[in-house]
Amino acid sequence: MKILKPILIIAVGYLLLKVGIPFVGSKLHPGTWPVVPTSVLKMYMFFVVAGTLLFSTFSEDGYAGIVGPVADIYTNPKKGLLRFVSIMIVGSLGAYVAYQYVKPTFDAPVELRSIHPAPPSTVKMWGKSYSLQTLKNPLRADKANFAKNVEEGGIVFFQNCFFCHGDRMLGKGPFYQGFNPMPANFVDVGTIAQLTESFVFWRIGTGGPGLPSEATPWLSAMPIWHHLLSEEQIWKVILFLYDYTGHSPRVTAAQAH
Amino acid sequence: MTLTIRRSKFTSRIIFLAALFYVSVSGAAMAAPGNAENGSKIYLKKCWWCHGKEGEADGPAAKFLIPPPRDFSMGVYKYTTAKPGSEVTRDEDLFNMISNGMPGTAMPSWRQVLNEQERWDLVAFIKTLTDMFEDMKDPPEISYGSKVASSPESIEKGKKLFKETKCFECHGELGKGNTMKKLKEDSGHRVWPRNFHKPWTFRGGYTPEAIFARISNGIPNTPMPAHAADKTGNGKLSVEDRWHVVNFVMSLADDERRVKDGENVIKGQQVPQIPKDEKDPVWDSVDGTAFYLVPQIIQKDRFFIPSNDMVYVKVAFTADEIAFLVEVDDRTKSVPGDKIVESLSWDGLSPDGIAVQTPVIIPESSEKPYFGHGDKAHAVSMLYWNSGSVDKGSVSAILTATGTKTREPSDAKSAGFTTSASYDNGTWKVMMKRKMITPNKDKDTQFVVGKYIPVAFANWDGSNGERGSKHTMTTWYWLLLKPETGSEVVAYPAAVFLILVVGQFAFAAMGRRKEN
Amino acid sequence: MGQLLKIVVFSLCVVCGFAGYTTFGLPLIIPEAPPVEEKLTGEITMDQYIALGKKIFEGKGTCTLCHNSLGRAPLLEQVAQVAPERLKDPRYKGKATTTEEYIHESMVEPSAYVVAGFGKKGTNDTVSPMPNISKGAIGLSDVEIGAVIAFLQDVGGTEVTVALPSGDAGAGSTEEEPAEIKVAENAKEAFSKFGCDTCHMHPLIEEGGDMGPDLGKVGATAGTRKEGYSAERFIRESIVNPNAVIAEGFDADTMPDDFATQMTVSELDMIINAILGNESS
Amino acid sequence: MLLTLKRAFRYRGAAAIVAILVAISPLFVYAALNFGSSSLYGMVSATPAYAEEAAQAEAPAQEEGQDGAVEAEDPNMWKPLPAPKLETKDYPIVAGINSRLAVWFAAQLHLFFAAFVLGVPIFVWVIEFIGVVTKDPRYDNMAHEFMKVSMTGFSLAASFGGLLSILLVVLYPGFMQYMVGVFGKVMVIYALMFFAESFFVYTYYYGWDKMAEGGLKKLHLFLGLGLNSSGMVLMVLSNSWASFMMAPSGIDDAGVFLGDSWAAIAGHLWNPLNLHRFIANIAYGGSLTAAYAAFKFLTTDSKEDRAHYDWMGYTSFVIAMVGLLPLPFAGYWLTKEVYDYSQQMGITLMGGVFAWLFILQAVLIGAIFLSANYYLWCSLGRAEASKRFYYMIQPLGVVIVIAFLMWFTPHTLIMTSKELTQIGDAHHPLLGYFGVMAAKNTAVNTLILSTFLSFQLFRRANIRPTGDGFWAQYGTTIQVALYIAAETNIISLGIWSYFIPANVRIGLSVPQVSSTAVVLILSTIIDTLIFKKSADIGEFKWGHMPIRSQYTLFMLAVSFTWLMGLMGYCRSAIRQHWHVYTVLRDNSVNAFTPTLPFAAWMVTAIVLVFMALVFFMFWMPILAAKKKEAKKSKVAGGDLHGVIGATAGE
Repeated sequence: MKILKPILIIAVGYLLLKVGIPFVGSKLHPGTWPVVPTSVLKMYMFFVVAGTLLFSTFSEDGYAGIVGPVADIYTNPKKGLLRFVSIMIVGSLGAYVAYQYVKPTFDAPVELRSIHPAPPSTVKMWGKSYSLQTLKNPLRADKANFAKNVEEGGIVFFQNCFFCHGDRMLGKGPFYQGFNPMPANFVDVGTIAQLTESFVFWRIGTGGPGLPSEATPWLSAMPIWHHLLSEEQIWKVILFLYDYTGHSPRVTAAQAH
Repeated sequence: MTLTIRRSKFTSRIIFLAALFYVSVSGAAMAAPGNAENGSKIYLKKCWWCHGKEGEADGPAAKFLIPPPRDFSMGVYKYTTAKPGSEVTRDEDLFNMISNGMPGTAMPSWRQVLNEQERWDLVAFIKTLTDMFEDMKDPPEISYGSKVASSPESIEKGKKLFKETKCFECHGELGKGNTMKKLKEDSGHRVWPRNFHKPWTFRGGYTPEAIFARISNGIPNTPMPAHAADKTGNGKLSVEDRWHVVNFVMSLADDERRVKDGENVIKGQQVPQIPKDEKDPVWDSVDGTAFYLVPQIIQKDRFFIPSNDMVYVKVAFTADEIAFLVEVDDRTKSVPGDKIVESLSWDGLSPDGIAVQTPVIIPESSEKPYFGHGDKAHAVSMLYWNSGSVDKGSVSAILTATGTKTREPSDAKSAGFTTSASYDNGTWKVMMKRKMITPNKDKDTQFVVGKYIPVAFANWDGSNGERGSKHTMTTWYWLLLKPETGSEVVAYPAAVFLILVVGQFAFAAMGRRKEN
Repeated sequence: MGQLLKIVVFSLCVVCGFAGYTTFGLPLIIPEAPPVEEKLTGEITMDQYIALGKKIFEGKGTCTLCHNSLGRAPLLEQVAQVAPERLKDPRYKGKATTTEEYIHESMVEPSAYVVAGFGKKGTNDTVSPMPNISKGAIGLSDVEIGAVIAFLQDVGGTEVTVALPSGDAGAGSTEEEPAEIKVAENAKEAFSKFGCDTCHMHPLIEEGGDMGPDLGKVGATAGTRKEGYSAERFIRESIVNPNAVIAEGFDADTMPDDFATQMTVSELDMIINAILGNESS
Repeated sequence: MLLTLKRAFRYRGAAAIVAILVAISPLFVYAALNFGSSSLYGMVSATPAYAEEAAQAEAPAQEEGQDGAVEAEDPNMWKPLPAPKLETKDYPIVAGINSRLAVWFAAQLHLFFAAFVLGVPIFVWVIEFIGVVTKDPRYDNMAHEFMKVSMTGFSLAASFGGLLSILLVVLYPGFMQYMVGVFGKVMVIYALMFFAESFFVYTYYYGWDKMAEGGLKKLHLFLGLGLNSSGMVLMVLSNSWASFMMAPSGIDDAGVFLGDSWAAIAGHLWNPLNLHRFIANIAYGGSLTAAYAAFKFLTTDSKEDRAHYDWMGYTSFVIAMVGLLPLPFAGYWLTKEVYDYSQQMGITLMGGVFAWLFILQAVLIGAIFLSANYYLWCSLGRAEASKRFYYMIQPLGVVIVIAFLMWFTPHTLIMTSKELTQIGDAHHPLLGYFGVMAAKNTAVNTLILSTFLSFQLFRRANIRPTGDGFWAQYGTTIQVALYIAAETNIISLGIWSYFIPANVRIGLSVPQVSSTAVVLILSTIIDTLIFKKSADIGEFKWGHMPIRSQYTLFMLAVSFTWLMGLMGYCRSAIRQHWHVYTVLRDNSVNAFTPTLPFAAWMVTAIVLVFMALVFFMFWMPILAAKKKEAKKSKVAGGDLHGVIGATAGE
């Protein structure tokens, strides 16, 4: 029964994605069960099935081994009952899938937000214009006062930002649970480690309402910090964030010059 | 012969397991002596921001936190499992607090960030910040005696003891923390008693043992007294009694009103008759959803020290009307003019308030109004109620806002807007009722069945100094007024089934013809 | 044929599969509509106001005639930053106390502070050659002056303190602004349009400057200045290519050399005629 | 194949000419421009402002009978105009056509055909050259047939090009006026080059049979060279307009042309675009001719024809793969330059509105790789002896699928709120790692290595080394070691790059790519060493391919076409509402950025039209051939076995 092997491979693949990944993930982040989101899982499975079928049917033997039994069920006059049953099973499966799509649910609609949306070329804060393309953190060059600036940045952080982003910088401050999107996790390699300081400056300065629409500005609870902090304070916080997490900011060619 | 061999194998396995257990336990014990010097380095990177460089609870963040960070220079710890009467807490307690954090406070769990040795290093360093530990040996653990399993009788006994010991004076008749006293910590900071219906907010953990230790040792530095009986046993609780109280407290947990992960849609339910008030039994048949409340820390004036943490909402509707039932656990019924509540309140007394916010135009795409009061292009409609005052009674209004500063009333009468509210033992229940469709289409939300309607809430606890921009709130969640299930639930699957079955039979027939 | 049909159907399925996946399998992001371009009507934003200031600075205000890299007048990119120092300078004679007031003052009362080296000749930097730009040929309105100040503050990287004009004023001035630069109808208009009055004197100019030769007098001698050139040709050349012949006592590179691209033929002719003394009105 | 190449080296002279001509084609443009600047000057130079006014019947000046304009002898006296500020009314609406979509349609179809007819002659010429070197008529025939297929493409490309320029002039006059102001000279050269190309293409194709022998054949080869060179120049010139629109150069902030055409051409993105399109054209041409061969394979009953078209399909397939493998890296270069040019544009491209487009692209490329591998695996069936490799296919497939899953894992995961809370973070602790560039680089290198391994397995399907030389004994072991070392290197670099700053991380893709390249090159060389002396084991039968394998060739061609259309939309749409980025704004009513599904269906519609035309294109030579059927002497078929040695290893 050559057909069993691909079925087995697909089943193992499914289990790995459904249980294996969350299991490993739960070891990395205790207390969570990081499932593969359904949207991704569907695509994964599509290609697992497609790939398995491909490498099982490249040879004539393999092809016959898989198509043969299926064709047999549909055409062998001796297998009338089996044919009937399998046709019913396939039909019921289809009906089940259709039902999943039309059944009434209270699942919230899926909303997508772009985590790193495109920044504008210039941004206005404190009545001034900043060109994000070339903007650099002016305090980074000040090596003599670096430690002092970092500490002052930390104080700004703990008096303003920490309530959401948390003292572990994991985006889990005392009030994080009430917010969606969750506050940014700065330790993660996917956030500030990917960004230039000018990008971070823009995100802090203009907050949630300053986001373009693909990043759902109506949901973000990030305050418009240039209403509450000074330019220098924001640059200090940025120094602190990179220093505390050990990440270094990205530098574009325009900024390097 | 075989039998003995098997047995000896079994014994050796037991011995092996025991040895393993011993090694791991003693390993943990051996890890205990931390390196204070290394601890100091970690402290100055991660901890001082709240606890202060010298451990005097005066870090930059400290003034924004209630409960305040622990003052290590005092050496007094609130959550201790040391034997009653000990002058200091156990190292293990310090270690556990660092490892697990304290729910409901700004202290997080450091397990993910610091390894075990580092946490012990911190314990060692923290102990050097006071002279309390200098001549003290690590005190012995409290004796838990023989634990009494929970049973209706035990709970009943616990309830009786709860009354006799006058726990209700602070924790309220039903244990919701609706105090009759104004409570302070020794440091002068305000403190509210725990609400036993939400044991997941217990700072020292939610296990019978932890609660037992709390009852026994009290919470040092706060009005919570120790209840462990001394040798004479007068006026205090015996070990067994304490277990009864533990069982009683544990029995109060109300998981129904706990925020459930990922549940962010209010299940609006169609009812034959709109409930007439917040106590209408119709509400019992409607599912509720709980959401976290967070303080308004986004715009001036920012607010950091909330007392209410959660809102529980039910929505019922008929063809014409819609009713929101909003429940908030609030320790005080703040109605200005009420002398008793005025004496309990912090930072003056203003009315308690609740607001429900929905967009005026229900969005078709993901674009919504800004969650805080909408924005210029997207107005929001708010159903607002507050407890008013003793003289004038409660206040209610429908408002339309396009930003925090642009808020104007809409016509409540033509919208058929009414409210009714009651306060019972630590919980406000407020019902707001409105017509589904109102004449003011550009000011009021027109509720539609079957659409996902963004919804958000705000709450003011008047005795906690909450007024104006100082309040708690939620971001956008959803309200779905559940439509009656239509025929498509049957029709589509049936059609798919038919197509597949007929198609397959046709395919089979074709295949056979080919073969022939 | 059967094979061909199969291939066509197969290809069709593949393409439609891709498009279907795009439509149903990926989240839909609706790109933002193009940003609205500055339309100066009624309410305007500070950005638009600053943009207007830039437009005036480079166009109608004729500021760049002198405030450019040729060193005819101080560069203004940094003016907002240095203003506080200037206010403290003992040579300062005005009444301004803030940057905004200072810039405003230097536009309407240029001699209140003269940057060292940029004064009228012989006045020891006490009198500025700059005209009052709220009067005369340039004649900016208050709203327009405000826009220029906002622009200068923005360029200087300092806070823009200018208040936005109230709706009516903003709309009124800005609507006429683009139409402002129109072809001069007579020599007098032409003189003021191209700012000749800033440096030159002429009977048609009410209050001229003295950084360049007196145009009332050059007509008489123009025909003799250059071998083989008629008076008319010489003046034409002097306007189109000012550095060809430099009059005694004046510096080269002072007069802008781009009038050729700015003047219409008729304007050029009118000016030449006026200098030649052929036009008297 | 390598042996063929070795023989080719004897024709060093000819090879050098090719190399030099390809290399100097940009220089040629440069020279032509300088030539143009003196002779074409008068044709397109902008008019001085005041002279223009004089021409517009400036009343007083003319009345006085004066020639108002000062003689325009001094070139420094005129200045070109800045970019116009177009308004909605400046865009004519002709017959209610949506001008955006009309131009999109024409441009994309033009590009499809143009890419095809630029790509095909490149390898036609190479195959013809191999034919001359090996003196094997089958190569010459195949090259001729490829050319035959693409001939209809030439006129279609030209027709759509004409349609495109008419549409642009009619529907976007303001924009075209500005572009002519900057590129006027270049456009004239372009037109001239087009005549050159037409000349070469017709002489090359129609002179094929007449110039078959001796010195004439060399002349014919030279014509082919001319065809490719002029095609190359045409491509780089039109690329310069496209790259100018994205990253303008040679103009000032206001869009005033500074007078140096070369500066306008050699913009920031010009060369990355040139390389990307050059490689893609080869791959694209290969995939379409493969589809042609598959089409013929499926529609013929003759065994000999099947063998011929199987071989032709295989060759085209290999050509497509040779283009496809380096394509991702050319794409990286282009993207990197986009980032360097403008961070805003870069993030719009990768993280903003278009972020999902790259997931879609990943899915398509994955589909292409999967089909390619499947074709190679099916190819094993041509040789009985290949069964000894079958055991490797399944693990190889698993690796490819896993690498592919990593490759298209999106950075932003779509999750329901329940999943979000289960995961506990917006970033997934495992899948989050797959969303970033480090994982993508690792995955794509692994994909390429696996595909190449499939290819190498096929090459040795029915041969074994003979003799006891060092390479025959240990060569395979060394190859295995190479693969393992490279893959280890790729994976460990991929993992390491999570622990280092982003700036350094970007640089790590270079050693990863180098690992892949080293395997590709060394392993090929070792192969020739191993099989210096080899013997056939079992039979090798061209035409012995299952029907389903031919469908993968269609899958390849269709996916490639669709992908090209999609990326064309992407490259063009990141300018958003600009004709020329930051300089000339698109103020027409159609200045919207289409959504992805909209673009997808638009591309689908265009591809369907294209495919209809392609089937027509395939049909034409068949029609022509049917008439000649009777006279035709059969060259195809016969003993094809010798050919295997040339293409499938020796």
